[in-house]
Amino acid sequence: MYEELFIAGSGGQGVLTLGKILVYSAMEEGKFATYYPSYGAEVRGGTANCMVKISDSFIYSPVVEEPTMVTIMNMPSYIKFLKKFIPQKFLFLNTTLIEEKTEIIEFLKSHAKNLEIVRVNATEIANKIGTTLVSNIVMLTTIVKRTNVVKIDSVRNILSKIFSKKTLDINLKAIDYVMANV
Amino acid sequence: MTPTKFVKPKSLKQTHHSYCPGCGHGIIHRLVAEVIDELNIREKTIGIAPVGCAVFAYDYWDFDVSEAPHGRPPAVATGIKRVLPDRIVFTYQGDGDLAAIGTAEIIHAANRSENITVIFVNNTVYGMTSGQMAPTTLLGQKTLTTPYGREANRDGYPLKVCELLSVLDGTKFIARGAVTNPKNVIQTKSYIKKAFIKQIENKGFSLVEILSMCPSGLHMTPLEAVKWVEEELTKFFPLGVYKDV
Amino acid sequence: MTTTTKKLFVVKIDKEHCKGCELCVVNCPQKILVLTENVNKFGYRYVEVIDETKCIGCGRCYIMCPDYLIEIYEK
Amino acid sequence: MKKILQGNIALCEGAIDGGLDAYYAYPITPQNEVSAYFAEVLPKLGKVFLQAESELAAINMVFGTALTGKRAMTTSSSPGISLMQEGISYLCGCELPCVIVNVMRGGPGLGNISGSQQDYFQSTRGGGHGDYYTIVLAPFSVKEIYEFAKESFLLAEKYRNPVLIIFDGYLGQMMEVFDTESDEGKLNVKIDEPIDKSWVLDGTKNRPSRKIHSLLMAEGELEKLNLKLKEKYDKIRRDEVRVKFYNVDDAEICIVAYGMSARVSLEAMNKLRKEGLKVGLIRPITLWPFSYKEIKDVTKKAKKFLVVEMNLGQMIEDVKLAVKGEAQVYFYGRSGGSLVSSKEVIENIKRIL
Repeated sequence: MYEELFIAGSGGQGVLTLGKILVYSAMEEGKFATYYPSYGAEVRGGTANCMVKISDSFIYSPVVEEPTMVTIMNMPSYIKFLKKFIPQKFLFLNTTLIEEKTEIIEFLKSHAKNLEIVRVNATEIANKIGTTLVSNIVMLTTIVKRTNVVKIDSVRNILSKIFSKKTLDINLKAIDYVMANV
Repeated sequence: MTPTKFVKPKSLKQTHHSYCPGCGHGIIHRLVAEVIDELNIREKTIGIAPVGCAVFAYDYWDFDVSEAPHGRPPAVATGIKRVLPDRIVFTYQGDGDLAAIGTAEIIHAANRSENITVIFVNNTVYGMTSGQMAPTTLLGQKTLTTPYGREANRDGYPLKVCELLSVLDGTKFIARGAVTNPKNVIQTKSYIKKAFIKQIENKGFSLVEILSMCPSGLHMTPLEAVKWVEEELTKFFPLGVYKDV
Repeated sequence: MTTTTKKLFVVKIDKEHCKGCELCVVNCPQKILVLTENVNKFGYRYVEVIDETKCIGCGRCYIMCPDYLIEIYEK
Repeated sequence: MKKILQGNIALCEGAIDGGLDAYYAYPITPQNEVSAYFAEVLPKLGKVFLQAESELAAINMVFGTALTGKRAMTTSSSPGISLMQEGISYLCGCELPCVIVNVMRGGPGLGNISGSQQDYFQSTRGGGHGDYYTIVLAPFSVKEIYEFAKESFLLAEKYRNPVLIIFDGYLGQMMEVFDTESDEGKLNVKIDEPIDKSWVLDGTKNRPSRKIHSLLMAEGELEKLNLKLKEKYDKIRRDEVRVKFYNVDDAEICIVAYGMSARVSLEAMNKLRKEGLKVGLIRPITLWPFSYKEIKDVTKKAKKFLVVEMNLGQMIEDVKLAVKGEAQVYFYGRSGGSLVSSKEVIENIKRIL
């Protein structure tokens, strides 16, 4: 396998954490994985992003150029990144915060014939579960459920290692909800 | 024949120094050495020599001494003291080293209250490079680079280091002495001793500014230089203890 | 009654390295230090003691000598 | 054991495992994770962490700790390393061991905060004033960053000389899974004689006083030091060159690249090999001393070389010196913090062939 993921949103949406959980989970499964974040003054402007690569063999560059999957969590990122990072397989959109533009959808389809767009009401679902803070986990679970890029049990394992009990509970609740309902 | 207390301290090497006739550095070197001997700390003292006339201080003192880049002795001393906190670490700096190129280092070492002692020699002139203006040069004072006298609107004002550092919470002992006559020398020695004791007691940053003579840089005879420091310099840079907490 | 004997001091001056700055000369309360007309190997006129018996051992010459060339011993 | 670490954090862990005693630095992107990590961890280990007021102060604090024989390190990025050059020159002149890390960003001037390899000249030509060199290590993976940091203190102490570890911001920022138990990336520094510590300043108890200085005014003294340093540098040139070859035996064209450029070039090489093109890769690990002889040997078979860098042509000068006219040397580079892509490298190889 070889997947290149580009994940973008605002700093507060936990997109960097989302990426990190993915690479930790990949490591748990014995895979090669790299993670490369936006950093410094770059993240002050309202958008944060990270690049994740997961593979069965050594990964050369951590920088994503031809993503297989792109995840967009907010409107500024939707406008800013989709021209440059055109997903070849999946595009995940947080529809709570994104108002889709037909010209962007057409542009993407003309450049990626087999693209599947997965629309998730991530922020709203997170709010329903108890806090918008878990919108990244709602999105992550959707990605994992739809693509099997890593196993959901690996994600659960990693979360139990990095989160405190209280944070863990609400995040696991988010995973369970999405696995059952979305 | 029994030695009185007026014999050369152990912490000075037998070497003769190369300072000009009447230069205050020699007196100050000896005072530091005497204090170190009297406090019995020679075996654990590490000194930092500056860039300037005292650059060769490591050839004159008989304890461990290193050089440092111009202005950086407080940073070098910090690097020593942080890993060897039980050693006695001091810097010996001139007015150019401490108050011009090394202003950032001295202020931050003082503000961190690094537990070091600073011996700051102020003779208002850059001796080694042949007598240019120093940050502490008096208004109106003629130097190689202020041939018509220092002017405030062009060159700024003489920098008052003791006054400046005293307002920082990190400084624990700040005093200004002079080496112009026996009384001043004895007083200055007591300041130096107090400064080292502060360090021994882990109280934090201590500094002694010493008004000194640079007859060559001032273009005076040694005795004229003494008179000038006593009569002119001490007016602008009053002697005494500025802080002792 | 006890008789107090006057203490006698030896003033050792390293003339060869003296630079003739006179800081000792002007600070000697007994006025027994003078700058000679002779010069040492460096070409400096150097300081000598003219009447050691008058020395009171106050140490002011030692204190002021920038070249630490003066030492005082008790006889 | 598998582990995942950011390059900057691997550097910290390597330094700690290598016996770091004190760390001083001033913040600058893209290496701020290093200070943050050390600030939290070093005090718990009884080691020194201090945020300096400037890079000038930081390198001189390193100088102070190095004087005592303890293991000191500082890290920065390009503009900060420029400020440190004065101190590095003094460290070399005084023959003090320490480790300096440059997580390179784009320049000149304030440039940008993206990764680059624009400091090759500065790193390999001394950098400051005077006739000196620092040993320059260029890791290309998170594992190598860890291993190099760990062994760099030994290397520095062996020669009483600063060791510079340089890598671009991409390597510093990226996280990567690696195997902690593998021998991959180890420098295997050989210590033939016990490390000499008879010069350290730690108080003159039971021994004569010592002095450390680089000011040598007496006639001939400085030249004597320069010649002594040269002898040391010649020994380093003889014994410490490290370079890695990939498929060079039958290669008709060889890429020469280090750090992140080498990773990208490796990908390009593998893709081109699948197409049947005889491409090899030479990856210098020590940028100083440089692998002149080793590269010259490759010219027996390969007659074309492509130097790939994240600058507009710096290491290419050393490659040209190495091949001594026996092969043609081409260049491809991206500058200003841009990363070369494997696609671009492939295009350039095909253009040359």
